Order: sequence, then C-alpha cells, then structure tokens
Amino acid sequence: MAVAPLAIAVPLVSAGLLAALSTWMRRSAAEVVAIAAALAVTTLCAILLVRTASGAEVYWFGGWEPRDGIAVGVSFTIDVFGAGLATLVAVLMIGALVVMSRYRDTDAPHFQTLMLLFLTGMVGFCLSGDLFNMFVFFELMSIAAFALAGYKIDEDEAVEGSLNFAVTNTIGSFLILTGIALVYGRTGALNLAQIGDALAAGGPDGLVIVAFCLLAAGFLVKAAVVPFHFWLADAYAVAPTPVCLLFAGAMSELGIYGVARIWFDTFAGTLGPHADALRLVLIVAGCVTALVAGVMCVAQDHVKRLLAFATIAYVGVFLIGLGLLTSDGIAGAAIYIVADGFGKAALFAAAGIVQHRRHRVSEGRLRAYGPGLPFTGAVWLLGALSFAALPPFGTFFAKSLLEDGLVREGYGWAIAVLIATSALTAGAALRAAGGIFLGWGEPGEATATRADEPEPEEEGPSGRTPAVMWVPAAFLAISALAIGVIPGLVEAFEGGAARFMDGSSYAATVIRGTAAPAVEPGPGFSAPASAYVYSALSLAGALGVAAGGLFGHRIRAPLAGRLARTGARVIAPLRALHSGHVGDYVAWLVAGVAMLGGAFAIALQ
Amino acid sequence: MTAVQATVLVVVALGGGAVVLSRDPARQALVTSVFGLSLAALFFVFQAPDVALSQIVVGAVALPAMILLALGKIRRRERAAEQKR
Amino acid sequence: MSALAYGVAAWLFLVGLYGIVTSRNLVHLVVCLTVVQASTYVLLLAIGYRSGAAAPIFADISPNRRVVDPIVATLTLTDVVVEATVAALLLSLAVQAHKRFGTLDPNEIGALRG
Amino acid sequence: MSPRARMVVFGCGAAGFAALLAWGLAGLPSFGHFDGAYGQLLAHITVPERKATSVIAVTTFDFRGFDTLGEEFILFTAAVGVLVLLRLQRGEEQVPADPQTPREPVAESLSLRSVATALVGPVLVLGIYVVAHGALTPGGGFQGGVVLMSSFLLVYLAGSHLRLGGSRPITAMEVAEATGAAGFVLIGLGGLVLAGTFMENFIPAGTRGSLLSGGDVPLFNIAVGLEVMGALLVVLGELLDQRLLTRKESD
Repeated sequence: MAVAPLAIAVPLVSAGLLAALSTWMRRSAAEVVAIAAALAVTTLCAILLVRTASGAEVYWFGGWEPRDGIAVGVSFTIDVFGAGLATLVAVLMIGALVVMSRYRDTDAPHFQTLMLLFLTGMVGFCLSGDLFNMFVFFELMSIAAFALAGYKIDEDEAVEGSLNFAVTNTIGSFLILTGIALVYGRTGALNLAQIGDALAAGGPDGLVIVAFCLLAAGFLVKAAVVPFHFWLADAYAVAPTPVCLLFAGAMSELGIYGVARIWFDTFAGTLGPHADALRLVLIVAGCVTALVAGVMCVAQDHVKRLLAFATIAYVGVFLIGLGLLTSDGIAGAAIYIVADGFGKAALFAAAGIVQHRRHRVSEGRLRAYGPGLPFTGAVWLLGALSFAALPPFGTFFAKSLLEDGLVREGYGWAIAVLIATSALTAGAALRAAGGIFLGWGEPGEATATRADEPEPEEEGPSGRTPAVMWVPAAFLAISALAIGVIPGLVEAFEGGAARFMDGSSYAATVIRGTAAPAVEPGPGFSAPASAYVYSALSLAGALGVAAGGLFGHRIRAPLAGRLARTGARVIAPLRALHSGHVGDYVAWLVAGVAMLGGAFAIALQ
Repeated sequence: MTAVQATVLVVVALGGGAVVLSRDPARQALVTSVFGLSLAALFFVFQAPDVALSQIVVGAVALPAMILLALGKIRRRERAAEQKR
Repeated sequence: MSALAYGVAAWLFLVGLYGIVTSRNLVHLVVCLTVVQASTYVLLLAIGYRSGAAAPIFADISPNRRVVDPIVATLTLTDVVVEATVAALLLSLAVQAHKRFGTLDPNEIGALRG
Repeated sequence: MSPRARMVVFGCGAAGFAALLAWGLAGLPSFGHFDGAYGQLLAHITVPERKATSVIAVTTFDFRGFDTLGEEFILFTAAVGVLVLLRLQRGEEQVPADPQTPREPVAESLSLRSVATALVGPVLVLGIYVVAHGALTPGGGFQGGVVLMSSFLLVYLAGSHLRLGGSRPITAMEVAEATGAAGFVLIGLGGLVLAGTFMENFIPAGTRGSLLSGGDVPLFNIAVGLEVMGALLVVLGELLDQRLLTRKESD
C-alpha cells in the first residue's frame, strides 16, 4: 500500500544524500544514484497506474482519515491520469539524466540533486488530492525549475530567461495562493473532494468565480497560455537541453492538468451549469494561444526557441481539448500530451545533438554546413511528422478525437485552428530539418538573439555523437510513434477520462471511502475518414510552410513578394511584444488575469 | 475589529507602499525591515504568534540581510571593475 | 470594518505589482515581489481570525476557549518560507545579471528578443 | 514596449484585477466571523489525541506534516539552487576582493566584536530552546533554526574563522541542511515502518506539557531546525562570499 509515499520519499532521500556527500562524491556515482532513483520512481508510478485503472486510490498521510466528512490530514488521491502523468514525467526524467551524463560543467552532484527535486515536485503535484498540498509541490517544482533554467550562468540569455521565468511564475503562484485563501474562506476546507462537496452545496457567486479564475490563471501562467506565455520561450531556449526535455515534455502540461483537476474535482459541482459558456472561453483562449505561438514558431531562427514556441502552440491545443469538457476532449488532450510530450522531447534531444556536433543553434548558420547528421535528421523528422499528426503517430488519434469532440459540441471551426497549428509547427520543424540536415535554403546571418553560438554543452570530441545522446533521442522518437499503435489505447484513455471527469464519485472515494463505480467500456474507436483528410491538409500546409521558408527567396513573382511582406508586417509587431523585459511580461500577466476574469464573469455569472 | 488591529493594518498598508516607492535598494532594505516588523505586529494582533515569530526572523532579519549582502556583492564587483580600468 | 483587512491585502498585491512593472532595479523588483507575497499572508490570517479568540495554544488557556483558525497560521508559515527561498534565488540571479550585463536596470538588460 | 505603453497595459489590467479581487473578497465571511469546521476540529483533537499544547505545531508537523515536508524541500532546493547559480565558472578564479581588507563586512570596532562574541552563547541557547519547545509554545524548528543561524553569523561578525573539520564552512552547512532535510523524510519513513503509514506518529505521545510530549513532533522540529539553519547559512554564505569572481584571461 505504501507505493505512493515512496514515490516521493525515494527521490527526496536520494537528493539529500547527493547534497550531503556532494564534496566527496564522484560525478559518476552521483549519476548512478540519480538514475536509480528515477528508475525507482518510474516503477512506483507505473504500479500506481496499473492499480488505479479500476478506480482512484487514496492515501492519508500520517494515518489521519477523515472524520464526519472532514479531512483531517493531507491526502494523495491517485487516479489513472494523475498516475499516468507522473509516469510520463519519470520516464522523461530518466532520458534527461542519461543525456546529461555527457553534459559538461554539471557541478555534480548539484545538478542531479536539483533534477531529483524537480521530479519530486512534478510527481507530487500529479498525485496530490489537497489544494494546498498541490501548491506546495507546485512551488517545489517551480523553484527547482528556476535554478535549472538559469543553470548556464555564463550565458547572458540564461540569466535573463531564468529571471523572467522566476518573476512571472512566482506571481502566478501568488494568484494560486490568493485563490486558495478565497476557497478556504468560503468552505473551510483544503481537500479537493471536500471543497467540491462544500461548494456544490452553495450557488455560484462572485467569490467562487474569482477563486476559480485566480487558480486557473496561476496554473495557466505555468502552462504559458497567451498572454501569460512570454516567459516560456525565454526560459526554454536557454535551459540546458536535458532540462528542456522535461520542461517541454511535461512541465507546461502540468499547468493544464492543474486546471482540469480543480475544475472537475472542485468547481464543476457548482459552476457546472455554466459549462457551455466556460467552454467558449477556454476554446477561444486555446485557439489564440495555438495560432500566436504557431506564427511565432515559424518566425524563429534559434532552433530551441522554435521548439519553445511549438510547445506553447500545443499548450493551446491541449487547452482546446480541456475546454471541450467532454470525455472526447479530455481523452484527446491526454493522448496528445503523452504523444506530443515524447515527440517534443525527441526534438529537443536532437537539437542537443546538433548543438553538440555543430556548436550552433541558429538555423540560418547551420544551413552553411550542408548535408550531414543523417541519423539525427531521422529523429528530427519523426518529431516533425508527429507535429503534423500523421497516422500512425499518437498525435493523429489525439487530434481526430479532438476533431470529433469539436464537431459534436458545435465548434467545428476550431478544427481549422488545429490544422493550422499542425501545419505551422510541423512546417517550421521541417524547414529546420531541410536547412540543418540537408543544407537547403540560403545560409543566413542570425539576428534573433545573441545566443546563436553558445558554448558547447557536452564534453568530449564533437566529431561523433555519443551513445548517451542518440539512444535516448531514438527512444523518445520511437515512443512518440509507438503510442499510436498500442491497441485499445483510445478506449483506455476514454475510460480514464470518464473517471477523471466524475467529480462526485471522486469525492465519495475520498471522503467516504466508497469504491468508484465501474465505467462502461465505450465503443471501439476508429478514426473517421475526415481525420485522414485533415491530416493530409496539415501535411500539405506544413510542406508549404517549409518550402516557403527554404526556397521562398528564389521565387521572383510579385505575388510571392507581397505575401512575404504581408507576413513580415504581421510578425514584426508580434515579435516586438516578446521584448524580454520583465516589466512588460508582468504587465501582460496582469492584463491577462483581468481579461480571464472578465470573460469568466460574463460566462459564469 | 479592534482599534489596535485597524491601526496596525493601516501601518502595514502604508509600509507596503513605502517599500515599493523606495527606489534605492539599500534604503529599501531598511524600509523592508520595518515593513517586516509591522507585519509581525499585525500577526500578533491577529493571534498568530508562530507566524509573527517567523516573520520577525525572516522579514526583519534574514531578508534584509540577504538584500544587503547581495548589494554588497554587486558593489564589490563594481569597485573591482573600476580599479581594473 | 471587515473591508479594511481584505482591502489591505488587495492593496499590497496591487502596489507590489506596480513596483515590479515600473522597477528600474532588479533588487528593488525582488523586494516588490515580497510585498505581493505579504498580501497573501494578510489575506490568509485575516480570513482565519475570529473575534475575541485566543491563539490556538493550549499551554495556559482553557481547552474550551474560542481560538482562531490554526490552519491559516500553518499555511502562512509555509508561505513565509517560500518567500525567503524565492527571494534568495532571485537575488542570486540579480547578482549574476549584474555580472553579465553590468547593470541592474531591466530596461538595459536585453539579450532575448523576438 | 515603451514605458508609457507598458503603463497603459498594466493600468487597464490592474483596474480589472482590482475589480476582480474586490468582487471575490466581498464574498468572504466578514472579518472575525470565520467558522471553518476544519480548523475547529483540529483545535479540539490536538490536546486529547496528541498531548501537545500548540495546535499550530501539531498541525504543521502532524495533521498537515506532509505540506511541511514539501516546504522543507523547497528551502533545500533554494539553497542548492543558490549554490548552483553562484558557482564559479570555467575560466574564473577566486581572488580576494581587496587584499588590504580581506574580510570587509566584519565588524571593525573592538567593542562590537566583544558584544558579538558575548552574544553567541545566549543566542545559541535561545535557538536550541525555541527548537525544543516547538510542540508546546509558539516557535519551533523553523524559527529556532533561524535563531541558530544568527548565532553562527555572530561568530562570523566576531571575527573568528568558522572551520569545521578542515573543510569549507559552506560544505559543513550543506551537510547540515541535507541531513536535516533527509532526516525529515527518514522520520516519516520511520512512521511507515513502525506504525504503518508514512509520517504517522510512532513515538508515545507523553504527558501534556512536558518537553518530550507530542510524539514525533519534537523530532521533526530538530530536523527542521538543522535544515533551516544549514540552508540559510548556505544562502547567506554564498552571498557573503569574500572572494570575487573575475575572468582569468582578463588578468
């Protein structure tokens, strides 16, 4: 029964051990300890995942069980999505730790210590069933992430990116804390299930709406939804590549998970009647995020910054899925998170190899090298095709579920946004592939940032790719592909989504200890023909974007010139907004909270 | 609400504004220390002595110390850079 | 009168944000962030206060005495620790920023664009 | 954005945010009339079930002890983070800031030094007292840990070198904080092994009011005290660092 606390205790004790012995411990020993701890966490989370397939599991710390419906202690309430996300995090952590073993200047074992603490924060956040406890683990995750993002302190961009990250996300945490205070003031409870029960008893009023708005805004700052997103590109572009695997593959997604968790377990009971209006708000926010970030993604020359904007674009897609508030949408978003998490992590790993071999991250400059790095190119191509949501990638099934859900709820127009996002991000990634691995396009002088020629991250000769770099990259890329061919995958996720959305049986399990009712297995899923059409459209769009980027300068037609000028006119002010100035970012954050609050006030009143 | 509580609340509100408006960080460290103490007083009158103690040790001692030490470190570097020139 | 306590919390949040947005010095900015955080302390403890109640420490009061809410105090204790840690990390970053850019003014720091 | 544009964006946002906060805060129970069942339940079961007098201490370390576990590791993370962010870079070496006054911020006057020396003992004792009485009166591991930290700072102020076991003081402090943090988890694991649940109390509660009452709460307090003292000393020590980092090639 003690699996859940061990998933927290093992990495924490290991982290303490590493720090205590830091002066005397050899780097290789630290790596072994860290990887062993990550493996243990993966195993424990996988056990939880299997065990919770039939219903949520509750663990009361200190043995303080609820009395008369009042939670005395803190609980982990583990359901299949929470355990699944924790497992994903732990798997990506293993990959990151392996890649990191060739990382130079790791200041071992402090890097490993921070990574384990980061892991614990994320796992705890996924498993927790208590609002304040979620905040505590959220903070643990954030603080470790700030330090990891600023790890390369000898680069200007790392210091600035980490500062922007830390300031904006800390304000996000205060929004969450204010939301917690409001909820506690109303219900006198902190356990999610108990809050849900208490809120459902009263009607929705200003306090409930504002509390939900503040909590959601805080989580969406971490998820980087427009206009809270500015920090993300700054931080992800400069963080060490192994850390990026986790940032892009899991951390942003946890913000979306947080919003989903508090909606279904606590607020749906009272705000549920207004779900239609909330759906509109969330889907519109998701669409804006996906499109803005998709366009910015195409406009990037810095390879890691390009991937960072792709991350934001997919956060928008996940938000669309969550916004549907139906089991199709949730299951689609969940499959998307897993498949896209592996795909993006593979792309970042490939970017790390490119940086190792070429000492460059500017796409324009990398074009000058001509064809090369075929293996890395293959990994990159898989990642790019995963963006395009081609069958049989997991993203294909996720996207077709979302399309189904959108049509069913009357948001068919949003399918165009999904296709555009796939086309823009995959197009940018394919353009980069053509430039970096085939040497196509015109070599350019980079202007975007000063981080064009960072110090090489890894030690050792850069003439070949070490196994610890290509094995994880290949593993991640193949996982992104393999997710899609697991039989019964979609049905399993739909069952999980149905459980995840059932707030009342969640509350019954936590407060009264009753087992969750069995979920009727849904009908088998097969992607409709339209999904293949949409997928072909995405791919065509992507190829168009890539070709335009690589060969557009050769076309002398006046129409092409006008198109390019219009594009530049759209992108220039958008780029100017991403100023790197922390004051700007905070101003936008406050404006974003106000906008979200206004939208919620109109929608939920 | 008692008059004492109301008074301390007003002091805290003014203190917060004063911290923000002290644009010179060294002076701000001092103002922060006073602000931290006023918060501690507020927690005492809100019947939270544990929090008040924590606030005294963190807000009035540890935090200003960290600010001054960080400023000191920055100044030392500035001075060293000047000497080199 | 109850508006005063909650109003002070809202005021601290907003004035701290104003300081952050207009700050010309990273160290100043970090301190403004602690003002925002102070807003959460005030809010939590104001919510948990009960008129005429004692602190929930039964060393020298009767077990039946009306006491203020102990939970908010516990939450605030955690919050205070978070303040210290965030401030420590951000001040370290400010020190590094000065080393890299030679200034603490966010207007003059600018490595990341677009 | 220009400062003016930034202020416009912020001004509009802040107005909306203020309205939002006002709307939400208006729904709270009026000041002094909060009646949360959770807090009152804990207030009433603390003395009979845990034999400790401080509800806050028992809530912090037992009922909601798991939050405190996370909190301790937040502090721990920050200390490790500061060590990482302020570490020496390749190509940098440690040089004294100013050879004439190698220990600049130390109190210069003799009287201040003697005062500092005289205070070390009492402050140390006070810190230990605050840590030890955490289950009974206000205070506890966290507050005591900061007081303990101050006593070490006084040692520094008084001008004595802090040399523990021949290693760098920061190393010793890192060991202290890591031991405290890991110790907290290990006590929790003790509950798992001896009582069946992680962080469950496994020590007899003792009699109300005595120093060792409250079961494992005093143990947790000691772990936290060690952790807080070590972590804060690491942070302050790194910021205090007398050495200046300069590029080797520029010398």
